[in-house]
Amino acid sequence: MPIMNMVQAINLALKEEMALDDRVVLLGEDVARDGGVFRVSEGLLDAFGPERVIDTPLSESAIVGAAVGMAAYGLLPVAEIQFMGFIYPALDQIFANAARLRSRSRGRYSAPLVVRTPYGAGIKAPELHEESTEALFCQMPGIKVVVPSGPYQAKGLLLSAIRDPDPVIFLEPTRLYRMIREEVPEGEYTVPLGKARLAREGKAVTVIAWGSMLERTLKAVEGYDAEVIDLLTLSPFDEETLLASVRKTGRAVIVQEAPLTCGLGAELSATLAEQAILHLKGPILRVAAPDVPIPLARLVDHYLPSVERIREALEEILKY
Amino acid sequence: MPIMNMVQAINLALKEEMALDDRVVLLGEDVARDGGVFRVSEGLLDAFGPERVIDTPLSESAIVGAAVGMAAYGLLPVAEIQFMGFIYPALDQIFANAARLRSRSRGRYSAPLVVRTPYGAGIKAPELHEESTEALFCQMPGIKVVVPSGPYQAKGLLLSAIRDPDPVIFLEPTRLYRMIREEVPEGEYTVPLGKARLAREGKAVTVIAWGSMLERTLKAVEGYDAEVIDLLTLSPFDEETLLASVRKTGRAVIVQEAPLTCGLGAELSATLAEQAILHLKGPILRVAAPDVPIPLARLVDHYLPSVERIREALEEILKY
Amino acid sequence: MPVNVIESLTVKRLEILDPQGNADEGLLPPLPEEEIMRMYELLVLSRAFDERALSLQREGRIGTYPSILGQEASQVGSALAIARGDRVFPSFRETGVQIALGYPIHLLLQYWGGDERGLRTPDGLNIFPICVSVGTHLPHAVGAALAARIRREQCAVIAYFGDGATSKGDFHEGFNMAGVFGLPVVFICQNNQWAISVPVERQTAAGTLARKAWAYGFEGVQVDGNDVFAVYRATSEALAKARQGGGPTFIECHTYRVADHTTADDASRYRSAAEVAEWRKRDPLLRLRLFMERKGLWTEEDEKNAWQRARTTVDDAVKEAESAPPPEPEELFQYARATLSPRQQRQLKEIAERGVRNAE
Amino acid sequence: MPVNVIESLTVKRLEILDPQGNADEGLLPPLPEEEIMRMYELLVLSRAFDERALSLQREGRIGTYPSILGQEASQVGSALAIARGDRVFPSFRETGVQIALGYPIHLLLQYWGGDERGLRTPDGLNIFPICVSVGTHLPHAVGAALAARIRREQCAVIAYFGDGATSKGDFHEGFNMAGVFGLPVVFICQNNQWAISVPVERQTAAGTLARKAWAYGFEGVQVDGNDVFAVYRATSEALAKARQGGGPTFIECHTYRVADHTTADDASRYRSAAEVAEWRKRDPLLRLRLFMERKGLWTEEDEKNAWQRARTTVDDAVKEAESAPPPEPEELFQYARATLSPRQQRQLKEIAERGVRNAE
Ligand SMILES: Cc1ncc(C[n+]2csc(CCOP(=O)(O)OP(=O)(O)O)c2C)c(N)n1
Ligand SMILES: Cc1ncc(C[n+]2csc(CCOP(=O)(O)OP(=O)(O)O)c2C)c(N)n1
Ligand SMILES: [Mg+2]
Ligand SMILES: [Mg+2]
Repeated sequence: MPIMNMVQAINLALKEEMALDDRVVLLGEDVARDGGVFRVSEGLLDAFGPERVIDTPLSESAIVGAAVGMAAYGLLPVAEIQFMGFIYPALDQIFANAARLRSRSRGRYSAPLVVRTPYGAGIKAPELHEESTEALFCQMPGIKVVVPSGPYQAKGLLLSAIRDPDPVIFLEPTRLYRMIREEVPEGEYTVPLGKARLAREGKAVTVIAWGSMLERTLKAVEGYDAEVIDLLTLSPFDEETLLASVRKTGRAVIVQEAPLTCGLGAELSATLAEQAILHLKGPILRVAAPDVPIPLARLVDHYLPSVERIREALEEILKY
Repeated sequence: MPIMNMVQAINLALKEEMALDDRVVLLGEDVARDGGVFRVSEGLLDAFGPERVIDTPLSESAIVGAAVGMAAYGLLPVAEIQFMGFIYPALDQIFANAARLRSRSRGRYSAPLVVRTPYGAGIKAPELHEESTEALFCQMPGIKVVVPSGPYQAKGLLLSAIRDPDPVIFLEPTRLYRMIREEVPEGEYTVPLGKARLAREGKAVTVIAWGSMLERTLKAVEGYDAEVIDLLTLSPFDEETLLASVRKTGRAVIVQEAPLTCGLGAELSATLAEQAILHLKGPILRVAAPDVPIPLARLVDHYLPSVERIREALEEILKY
Repeated sequence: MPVNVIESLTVKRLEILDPQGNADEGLLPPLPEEEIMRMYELLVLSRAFDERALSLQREGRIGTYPSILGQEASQVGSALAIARGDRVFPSFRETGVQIALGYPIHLLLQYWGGDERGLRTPDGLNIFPICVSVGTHLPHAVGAALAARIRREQCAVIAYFGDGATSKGDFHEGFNMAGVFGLPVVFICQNNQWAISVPVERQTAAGTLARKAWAYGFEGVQVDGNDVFAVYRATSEALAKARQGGGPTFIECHTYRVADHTTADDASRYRSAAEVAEWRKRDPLLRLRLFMERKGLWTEEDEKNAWQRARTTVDDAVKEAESAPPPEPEELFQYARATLSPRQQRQLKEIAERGVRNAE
Repeated sequence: MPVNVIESLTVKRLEILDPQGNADEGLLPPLPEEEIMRMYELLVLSRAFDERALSLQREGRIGTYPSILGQEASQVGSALAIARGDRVFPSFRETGVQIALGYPIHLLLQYWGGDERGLRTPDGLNIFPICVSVGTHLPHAVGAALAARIRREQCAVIAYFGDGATSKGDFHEGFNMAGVFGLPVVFICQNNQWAISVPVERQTAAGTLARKAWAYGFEGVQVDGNDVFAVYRATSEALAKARQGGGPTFIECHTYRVADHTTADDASRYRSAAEVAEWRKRDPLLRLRLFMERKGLWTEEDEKNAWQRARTTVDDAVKEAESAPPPEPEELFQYARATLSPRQQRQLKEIAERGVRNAE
């Protein structure tokens, strides 16, 4: 089985799915000729031509808006937004339109599109290149939100996302793009949406993470009897797996890259506080970035949750 | 003391503050000639002229964007977005710019602006006229979010918001605009940002609500020994008051108009689960709308948290 | 600045039928007489619907409603140029377009009555749901046109919006993308001179809206929007050009919103009665009727009958709409997602049980 | 369609100094000789900075950097037309503007080195922080102009952006608002032909960018962006017009991005070496140097000295930037809000303590 990084795995997923289903079309800034600023769509223009791999003007709102119209009329568009910080101009199209087209048209139309975007910190880039505001999307009924944590998951989840009948926001942890290499099967396999993955079994504490925080979490739990859940789909998230694990371990730590307040960790914690509180031995801890705008490169290490901070949370919770 | 409704109280606040401080300027769609579609700015064009009460083109992004530039260069703009569902095109300006200008310029510039918008359901209006996506804003460090629950609070909070050195999103529960009438002093008084209000004292359970849900909550708790907290400022919210109350009562119910998942209720619950769990006798309950797009008028009663549903939550929590 | 002129651009205006019902025969579109009479009947039906909707609103039987009074020619004239396979993207003030295209009238009433079941376009009609968020549907139209091209479907796309919408970012991004890709889209702006209380001169400093198309590399044309022949002709030609690969066209229908913005508005707060009266004289129905009378196609009797038929049609639709059973709480969830999450399933169950309990 | 022309619009182009250094004396702006030499020195300083920044990036001493090579005349020429009280809104590729206006060079290096302390414009200079989110600063410029008018401040506002930015909704909404209110803003687009890998012909189907201004009711003019006199003259006139209440102007500087988009880009993937070579011949520095030589203002010796001075200035700035103490973790919170919330205070305390612990 070929060994590859996440960029290659995503590229492979796109290539295979485009070959399989001619409704799949890519669009975005610099995705065609240039192959995407991270080279995720490299080679696809040559393979599928300019009608299916489309360089657009610099118009995030119209990229997503056009994808809505394309999806409504028979295509399966995969739109790329160059960095997550540039998805904000498209939020209106996502929230007011993509997320509701099925509902607004009472099922006559739907928007089976994917919006892919590099996400998260740690690549030493200027402002708005390192956002992790995934929770914005998780509060919008009607869209799904997915974050792979490695190449294998990335390919399988992207195939599921493209095939999903509803809009999916597919967030690619930029820091992991070339960090992790692993075996990725060629040919078809999918990782289902809505299911978390037990990344590590344990009995003393449940640690929940996603995206690039999973990697840090796995480092941090070394030496602890910790169960680690890789969330994978953030919306709708896999309540069942979370609850089962926390009911077993009695302790929960949530690790999130985003600032603490109103991040997805809040929802996970609230869900546990609502449905598993009687099993809990202590507080539900969140390890998160502070409530400040994400800084530039030189301060980012102070900002991001570190292995050390995750360990401190483990130490603290294990006191209960 | 004059008795007035919330529309009148907000109008009064604007009028008084504009008279007091000539840096205060209103802008938005139909705010001048028409006095605003809810008549919130009625009479202000006549009082202060077209340079200070500005009808803009239909451009939400530029309304907020222009307010950023105005605020950076010496004015205190109060921008109106006609309905909360039309703030989505301005999210980029709010998230990527207003919320960060102080940080991006390392304090050289700031954005002391207010974005007012009618918010919430129950006025029988078409899609996007009844949104309650306040949590979107609460996760953005750098902006404040305020929701009055009645005329008195509305005036005092708006004055604080206009005087605040940072951007404030001021959400006006449309359903309450003309529902509640109460005494509102003329002349200056402020209600501080960041402080919740004890709307009712009690010992058996703490119920937290804001905006139009406060009114329902107060009805629902009749006959119960419930403490009711009116949050008023959603970001930064008043942790201290919440924690003190819940540590006292040992039970918490959060009532939110927005869909359950990733609403502000999640953060409140997570905060309690982190800092007060050892005082809790049972789960932290959330009463919220379901995770679906808000429907049109004929289904809205099925959608919104009702007095009955709040009571059921009280009954449930009191079993512990 | 004494320098070289490197570009010259012009904007044209099309007028065929004047307020007195005189037509420029050279420009008259080649419509059979029955088509002209059908056109008029649809104008009447649109107005009959509009009148009825306004009175239903006053009686509290539907919610807020935006009248199309005065804009019927822009709507019916353009709609009749649309072919079956074309894709239509309306804003919220296109009742006349919807009616002319055969959107069931009772569904319109259900929608304006606060029941989203009215938003489901019947199969076979390609009309997007009403778009309330001003201008956001223009990129959808562009995407639909891109899809048509990629899928080799011989159709055009048509999008409707108001003068206010021309100030929105999505207008710009959509127009620009249509221009860059040379897509088969016809953009129709009903410049009815007002966006709620903001007159078009405060919406933009451009002398015409039509000229805005040049900013995107395609042609914009102004038509007399109260002249059903001009609207029909311009739209037909633009759609034909689009279907033949000639790219997008922008049509500015110069018309007027005679009524309040919606039933929740009071236009007397911000505009003069004289201005409204002036525009009432340019009534789009009257001038077609005068034309037909002059041609011997139409009598007093025909007029009475046409109104009679229209009112009966609307009456029937009102009955149908009002006899629809109330929406069930399940309807909340039915189209939220293709498949409900476990959490949504729990919520549905709870709400459905409560509904039953309340009904008991 | 045989109809009436109701509008005719034209777009002009201004050129003064040709690639051989010949100037149209009738159009030459009335600049004293020292001013012309200062102009040239600033062009040299901008280029010296640019070269140095590129090599610092290669050495890993700063992060990703966007070169201005080839655009120096558009930047310096326009910047020199700006008066003290004017307000400047740059995008991310305006190093030449910043340098010409006196923004401290070491701060630029700190910023591109990943230290936000470089974003603090010194008091007295009215330059907004670099805007990374393409086009979002245009409405800010409009707001600043509105503020100036309301506060009766006699100044103009100038905003810079690229050809790619013309596709953004905020470009449109900002331009339109400036037109409606007739505000004192000068919009300068450096049309450097590329937005990363997208050539301007795929960015818009409009023949010029300048014509886009007509869509908003004000004038757009194209200038040869490699001609520092043309840029200077057009900008001066537009700023003067703005200050005198004449409203906005749009200036399209027709120029070229000779280098890669940024140091993270490889332009050879998407454009031909021949095209780049063609534009290298139109070097903006060279033509001013030739002009000065021809006028007897400039010698080989002057040239050497100018470069020497520029390099020394940049060297000093590099030293200053690199000797700045690293930012403290407290910096994260310092400008997050005017007053920290209790929660933020706790977070600050925790992070500061951790910082100290890690340092021990
Ligand atoms: C994005 C957005 N902002 C504001 C509104 C509120 N609103 C509804 S209609 C309207 C005016 C629209 O004017 P125009 O585009 O000219 O259409 P018309 O009403 O004249 O048909 C406004 C401001 C809205 N629906 N959407
Ligand atoms: C809203 C937004 N989308 C995408 C990007 C990524 N990006 C940075 S520069 C650039 C191209 C800008 O082109 P242009 O406006 O012509 O300016 P230039 O780089 O040529 O100076 C893109 C797409 C961004 N910074 N902001
Ligand atoms: Mg209008
Ligand atoms: Mg460019």
